[in-house]
Amino acid sequence: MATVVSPSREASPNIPSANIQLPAIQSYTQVNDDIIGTLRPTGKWFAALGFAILCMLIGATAWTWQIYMGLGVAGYTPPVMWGVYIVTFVFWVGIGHAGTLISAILYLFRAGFRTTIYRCAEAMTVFAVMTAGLFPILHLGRPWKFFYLIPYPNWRLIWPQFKSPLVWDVFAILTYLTVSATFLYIGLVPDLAAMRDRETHPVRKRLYSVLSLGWRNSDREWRHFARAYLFLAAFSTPLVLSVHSVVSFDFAMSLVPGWHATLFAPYFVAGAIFSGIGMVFTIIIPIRRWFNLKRYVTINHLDAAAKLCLFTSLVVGTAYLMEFFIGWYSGSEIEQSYWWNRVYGQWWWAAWIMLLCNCVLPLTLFSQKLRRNTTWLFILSMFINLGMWFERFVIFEPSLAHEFEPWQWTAYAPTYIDWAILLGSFGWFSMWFLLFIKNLPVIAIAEVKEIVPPPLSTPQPVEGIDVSGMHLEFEPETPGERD
Amino acid sequence: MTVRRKWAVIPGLFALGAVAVLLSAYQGATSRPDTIITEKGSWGYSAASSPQGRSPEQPIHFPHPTHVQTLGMNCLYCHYAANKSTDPGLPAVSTCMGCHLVIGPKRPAMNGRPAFESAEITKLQKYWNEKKPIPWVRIHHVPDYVNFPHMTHVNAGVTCQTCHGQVQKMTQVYQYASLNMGWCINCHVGNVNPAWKARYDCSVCHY
Amino acid sequence: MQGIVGVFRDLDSTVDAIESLKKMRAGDITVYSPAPRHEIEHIIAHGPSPVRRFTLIGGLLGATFGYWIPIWISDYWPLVVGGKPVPSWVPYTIISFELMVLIGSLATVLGLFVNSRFPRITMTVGYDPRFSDGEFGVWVQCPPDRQRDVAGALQRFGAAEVRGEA
Amino acid sequence: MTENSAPSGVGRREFLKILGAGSAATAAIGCSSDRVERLIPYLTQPDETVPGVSNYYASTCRECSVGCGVLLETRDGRTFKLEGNPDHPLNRGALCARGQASVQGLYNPDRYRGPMIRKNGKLTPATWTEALQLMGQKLGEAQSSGGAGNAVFINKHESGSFPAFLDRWLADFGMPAHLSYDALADHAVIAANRQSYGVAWPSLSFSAAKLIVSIGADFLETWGASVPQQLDFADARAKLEDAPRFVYIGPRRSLTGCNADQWVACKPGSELAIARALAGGSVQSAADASGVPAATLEALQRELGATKPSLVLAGSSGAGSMELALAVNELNKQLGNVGTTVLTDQPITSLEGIATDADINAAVEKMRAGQVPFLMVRGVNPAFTMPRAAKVADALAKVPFKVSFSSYPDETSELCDLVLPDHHPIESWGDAQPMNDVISLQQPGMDPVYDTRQTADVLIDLAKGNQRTAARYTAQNYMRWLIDNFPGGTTAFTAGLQKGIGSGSIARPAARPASTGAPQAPAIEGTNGDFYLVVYPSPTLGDGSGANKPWLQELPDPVTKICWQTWIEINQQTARKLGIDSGDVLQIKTEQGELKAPAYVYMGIQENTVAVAFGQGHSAYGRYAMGVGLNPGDVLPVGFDAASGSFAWTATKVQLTKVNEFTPLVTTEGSARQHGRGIARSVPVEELPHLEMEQEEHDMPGKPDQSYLPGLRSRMAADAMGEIGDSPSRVQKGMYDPEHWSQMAKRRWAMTIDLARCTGCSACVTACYAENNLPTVGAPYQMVHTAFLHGVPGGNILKGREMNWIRLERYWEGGEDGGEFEPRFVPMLCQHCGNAPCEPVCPVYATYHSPDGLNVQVYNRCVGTRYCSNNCPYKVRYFNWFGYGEPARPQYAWPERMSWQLNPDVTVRGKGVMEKCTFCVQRIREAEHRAKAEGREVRPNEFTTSCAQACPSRAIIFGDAADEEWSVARMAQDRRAYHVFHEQLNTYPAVVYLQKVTHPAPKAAAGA
Repeated sequence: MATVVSPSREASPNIPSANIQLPAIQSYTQVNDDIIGTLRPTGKWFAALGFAILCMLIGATAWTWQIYMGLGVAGYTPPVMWGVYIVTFVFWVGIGHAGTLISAILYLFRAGFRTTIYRCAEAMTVFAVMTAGLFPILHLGRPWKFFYLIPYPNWRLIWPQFKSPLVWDVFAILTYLTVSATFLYIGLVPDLAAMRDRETHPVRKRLYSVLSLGWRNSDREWRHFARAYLFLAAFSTPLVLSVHSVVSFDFAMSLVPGWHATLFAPYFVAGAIFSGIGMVFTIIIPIRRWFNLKRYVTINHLDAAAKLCLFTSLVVGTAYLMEFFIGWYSGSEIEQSYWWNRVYGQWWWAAWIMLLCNCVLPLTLFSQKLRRNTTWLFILSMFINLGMWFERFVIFEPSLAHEFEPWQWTAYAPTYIDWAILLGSFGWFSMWFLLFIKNLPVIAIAEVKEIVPPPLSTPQPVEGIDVSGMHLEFEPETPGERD
Repeated sequence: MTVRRKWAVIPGLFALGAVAVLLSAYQGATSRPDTIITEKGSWGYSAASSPQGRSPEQPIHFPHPTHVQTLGMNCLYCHYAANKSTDPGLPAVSTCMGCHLVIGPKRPAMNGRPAFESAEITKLQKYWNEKKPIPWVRIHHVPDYVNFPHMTHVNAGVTCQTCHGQVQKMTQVYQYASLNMGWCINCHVGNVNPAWKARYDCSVCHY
Repeated sequence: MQGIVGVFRDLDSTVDAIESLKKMRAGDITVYSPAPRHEIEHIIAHGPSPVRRFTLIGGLLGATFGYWIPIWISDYWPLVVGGKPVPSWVPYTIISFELMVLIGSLATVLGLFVNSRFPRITMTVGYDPRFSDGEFGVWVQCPPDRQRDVAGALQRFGAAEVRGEA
Repeated sequence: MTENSAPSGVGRREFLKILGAGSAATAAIGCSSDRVERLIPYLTQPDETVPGVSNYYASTCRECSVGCGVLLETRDGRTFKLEGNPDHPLNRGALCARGQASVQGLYNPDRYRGPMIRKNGKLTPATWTEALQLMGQKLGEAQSSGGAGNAVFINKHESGSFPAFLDRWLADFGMPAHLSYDALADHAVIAANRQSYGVAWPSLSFSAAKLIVSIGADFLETWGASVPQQLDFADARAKLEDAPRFVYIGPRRSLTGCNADQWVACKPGSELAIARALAGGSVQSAADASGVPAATLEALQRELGATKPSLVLAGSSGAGSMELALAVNELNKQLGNVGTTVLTDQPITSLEGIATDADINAAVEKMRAGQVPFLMVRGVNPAFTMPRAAKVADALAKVPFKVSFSSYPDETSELCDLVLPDHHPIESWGDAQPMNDVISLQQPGMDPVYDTRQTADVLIDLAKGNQRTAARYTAQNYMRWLIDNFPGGTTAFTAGLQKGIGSGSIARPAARPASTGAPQAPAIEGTNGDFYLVVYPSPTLGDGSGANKPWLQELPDPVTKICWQTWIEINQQTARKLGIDSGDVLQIKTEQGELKAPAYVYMGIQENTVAVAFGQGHSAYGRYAMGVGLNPGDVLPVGFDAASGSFAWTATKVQLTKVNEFTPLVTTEGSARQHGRGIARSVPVEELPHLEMEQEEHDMPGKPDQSYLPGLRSRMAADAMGEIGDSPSRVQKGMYDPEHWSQMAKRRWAMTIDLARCTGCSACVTACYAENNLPTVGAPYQMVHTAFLHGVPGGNILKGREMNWIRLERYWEGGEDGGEFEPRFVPMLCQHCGNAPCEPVCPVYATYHSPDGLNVQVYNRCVGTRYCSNNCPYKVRYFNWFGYGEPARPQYAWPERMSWQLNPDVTVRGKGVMEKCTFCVQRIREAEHRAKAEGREVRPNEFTTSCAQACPSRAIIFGDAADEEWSVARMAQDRRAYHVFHEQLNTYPAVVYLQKVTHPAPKAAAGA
């Protein structure tokens, strides 16, 4: 028998280590069977899609009405010039961040538990940013003039004003959308090839071949692919941090009391990742249940993600405390009065919802029992989504309502138009996501194959063949999954 | 071979996309050039400059050449306010009748041209007798948010033809310039005639 | 072009086969695998991928462009806002950064396309759908006179199927 | 992408469409929705007009009886703005809010389009021939039947030739002299003045006084000739150290009271006792009667005795007000103020000859008795201004034939059988005599908007049509009649028209004997109820005639800052006791009726008193007035001060109950407290000498140098242009370089606002609405199709969406615990910061800093991110939430003919764009163009902004701070100067405020 030189992991930085094993998966073929097998549309799925589209149409109708009548139909109450739309914008951008974190940053950090959940997360990112991108336009007084913000040679001989955080936003969001969409697509190519090779239906086969760019799993392709994938991940990592920092600049760069704080960039990024992981739970837990993918997305994966969630929650909590501390410590009456209004003013309850959902409830994740209880994780994720939406609300509205000029202090109340458009945004997001889960593999086939034991001629592992990391993060007799 | 063909396609797509974006942007940004819009098809563009080349039918087919070139009348005779007001001013019907009381529809033979009956002068007299003003159709229109003071331009020595074209040669007046912002700025910064350069601060025209 | 493709069920025998084929200088070898295996990569032993150059150049272009555009525009029609310097490079750093990431990433993708000849419409010879499923393939491009030896080698290492393609 | 939705709405160029001055044909085109833009030439060229260039016709304001001089700014056949006539001795260029809003009466969409005749029960349009023929016939009948002797003509009170002409005309038809009605006039004071001085209204010299004591006389609002009084009062206050101290005594602290240094709250009806006490009578009894601490009264008494000259004023509206007025006149005589501060030799003659309320009531009673066969009403609305208890409608029902000359469908004209709509004053000829030897001429600015006729002309035509009188009416119309009877004849008249002023005096109709037997109102103490009810005329709506003008409806009440609504003011402490909060609905009840309105908790009202403003609650009078607010007249008894015949507004106590409802107050007020943020600052007069020009302190490490560069220039902006500090070589200054050929950067437009002068009257606000095409947003019809508050008056203002580029903030200082409090007024507008926070956040350069120091807002560039507004610490940016400027939208703010008022120089903003104060940039550019055409520089103080021009306190000064020749440059150096928020935010505002100066009670008095 020929001996095979034992490969070293250093030699191949492009292949992520897999430190969470999938004991239930035995062969490559099984992976294809299981994952591509989930793609058969069902009646339930059509129902869900229909509902999502309905919600979206409600939002679209509201928007049409708003464009025709003017922004006045929304609940704006000067000086609260930025209302629910901007809140929702930041909410969705934040959601996106967890996706990139899991798919890119954890990739660089070789966190193996990302492998089976990153595809969903990345898709979530793309759709969330697509949703978020609507809101700045939606909130414009004259949305049809949006192109004024885009630098292009024009006959007016006048250009955007690059000192404005909003222009930074345009660049940041568009870059983020492009890059994460590319990242998602490149990761999909080998899987598309796998689907192409299984597909019998001529039209769909044709479609998949076009999408898979004629991928054929050759060693050269894998080489360039891995390299490109690595660089995209390397770009996405600072990008994801910068995008939400830029979003936070929209507020930190203004002089509104309660916004004008150096704390904002890290504060927003942490919040974003926190909210995103919440949304990942909301999405992944039902999927693994309905699609019967528990063998892939094991409880250990969720456990690891839950730890990340707990950590970011603690960061966010600290940020809240810091904000209030700054308000108190500044000694400035202006700072203190906005703070007071935030906690005891018109929207006091929103502030308490925020603290409860984002700081108190996540503390339960200190218990491993609850970390490994998918039902609880799902419920908690719902609270986190709610809490993070209200966090943005609490940061923006009370501050605007309580600025320097007491004569212009006011109260703010959204109208049903605002709510309809918020609903529409969820409909829009869900529509894309539902289309995604039934048309593209929700788990990265190729990457899973990397961590399942390769087929070998001899039953037991041959010396020198790396059957991908037997060193476990969880001792074998961890308490089992409760669901 | 097939691969090369593919290569041609990709940048082509990018280029197409870019062009589409620019075109759509121009569409919004400026008036639609080179479209002749007759009165019937036109719209009340309160916010966009009127389109270049537009040449609507007028209620009376007023021949500028006859009056300016043949008779040598000055623009300011009829557009009497152009040098003292933001509005150039339109001739009152009485101004027309000042001459056309005498010069009736019956035009005698003159240097080669046979005598004829002028339908236009008849129309004019009809308006006058009915004491109705003539509903001229506006051709040159800058948006409402643009303040164009005629007198400062005229007094600065900018000729009427600079913006309105050779009206004295137009049997039917059409819009000569594009009237879009770049066109204004280009002259204000002195590219057309250094002597004409003027303040190019936004608030000079937009308020 | 013509050659021999061998279909393998196991990773180790694939690796062995490649090794021996390289020894016998059988010709240009292409390995198809359902997932990237660094064992194979190690055996094939190509140099580092040139994609990184695309990335570098793209990133640099983006960064420069991101500074140049706003500065040029500020001086093109100087308007003072909030008493800030007309061309103020600090905020423009953000533009520069974003464009670096954007153009850098797109260049990376371009690099991937160029280097692995994407997109490709016609499946090249020697490919088999099983390679995206569970099995490994070894495609050896070699003149007819050597095909016999190569086929022999492949079979010797336990290829489930060996076929010549032309 | 279409541009058709850029800020457009009604364009300036709508005016070009309607060049042809006012002929019906062109008017039709002007309002046509024809998509083809038409250019309509004149038929015949009017000689004195140039299209696009304004003409100013001097005329006279007829909104109240006083008769200020105005200039009608007219262009292309449209009068679109009223400004005070600077040459007029009475108002010296100033004009109050109601005067400015007169133009909205002219173009009011609800005006009568033509004569109306009542056919089977309802008024139906008719032609003038029909109408006049009917009128002539009825007149004939009246003459022949002898009923003419009992006919009644109630005319809006006005001075000048018309009253005499009218009486003569009536006489010719055998009718008694007309009744000249003014619901706002203080008849008691007039009667008392006639008795004491022989004139109805001596002019008052506040600046000559050292102490002003006003016992309920609101001389800054509706009491007498408000504009001239305010001018003089402001001049007095501007004397700082030598300024008079001002004490206001009354149950309610009105706007005038808010300008007082001290407010003494007394029970209604106890004013007389106080006046007696001040005159040296028993302090104790006064104290008992009024609930004022005896010490306060003693101190006042002493101070009044010690300070000479002083000025004591009385304005009362209850039983026994004549007595009070007489007592005060006596007091003035005794203090030797007559001749020094009370100038009986220069009376306001326009207040002569007003019929008392009792006279009107007597006439109404006659009608009720069925003795009046023929009634004519012009310009007044007794059915609204008289209390419901007077049952005017029933009385009118008894009159066989009623003619109204009203221009608007008001409560009275709705009851009439024939409506012969009068011209609006801006369309009419006339004259007024505000002062001796001053004739203020009134000429039309434009052709009539609708098919109306001036009443005087109608009367002449009728007289001509009647064989008995025809011979005596030769003048072809009233204008000719005026000229013929004008002192000095045609030449003097035409000469006078140039300035709007002629000299000489006009024959006044003989004073008619005051009617007797008016029901004497009982003393208010006697009435039953638990709260005194004070009903006061609204400073903005006057006697309710302003209610159909959206500018006035939208103008917040200067004290309570409430608009589009009626509210009940109740004392803070009392409210606390009763658990009442602002907005809780209260019900007040009398024998006459009840009234349910939200409470406004106010420190400035006596604790046993509630107050309601009069002027709202119309049941007719057009879309802006109908169904808005309530009429306190519904709960008032019919009672008079028999001695003077003045109606007792403050006549009764009421039962007050808290209803379990809540109605939010339509107010523009956020927080009435400054929270120590130094927005409105004041300084006690004794500290004035130590006051230093605001010094920027550098105590904090790293704190930037916040001092201004010469000419109010911003350090930062200059730095940005590399003017100071190390100028980076590559910085491109462009037009910001003072040496640049455009010369723009040489100027820095700026404004000073003297809070010592400002009285908070809000005339500047309306002036801004008029000049800058600001939409009104509160009308009920504008609230349909919105997602909230469907059809609620002022709904948009509940949402804080008022569009007032300049607003008057009214802050309270102190008084939280019911003690003394100081009101402070501060006009807040765009500060045009040199270092504006709003600019750098705009992504599209829609707002930026222009070289001449303006913070420019380019509407057509704005995409509506509203970031600028978030970032504006002064909150002076306003957003077009709806298409207020787009005729197609239900929120359109200028329904048909209202749009003719739009200023052709200012873009009408469409929906979705931000707007704000521009420092009247259109006036700046217009002046620059004029100067350029004349080949010169803009002269110092050559022009000013609309607000500064209108301000009746002369508190606002505008100009170029970089040029010492302009007075603003000097004012900015004043020791009282300060800038709002500059220390905290480093914004370098171009608006400089001068601190208010307060005059606390003298120490001795305080000690007592």
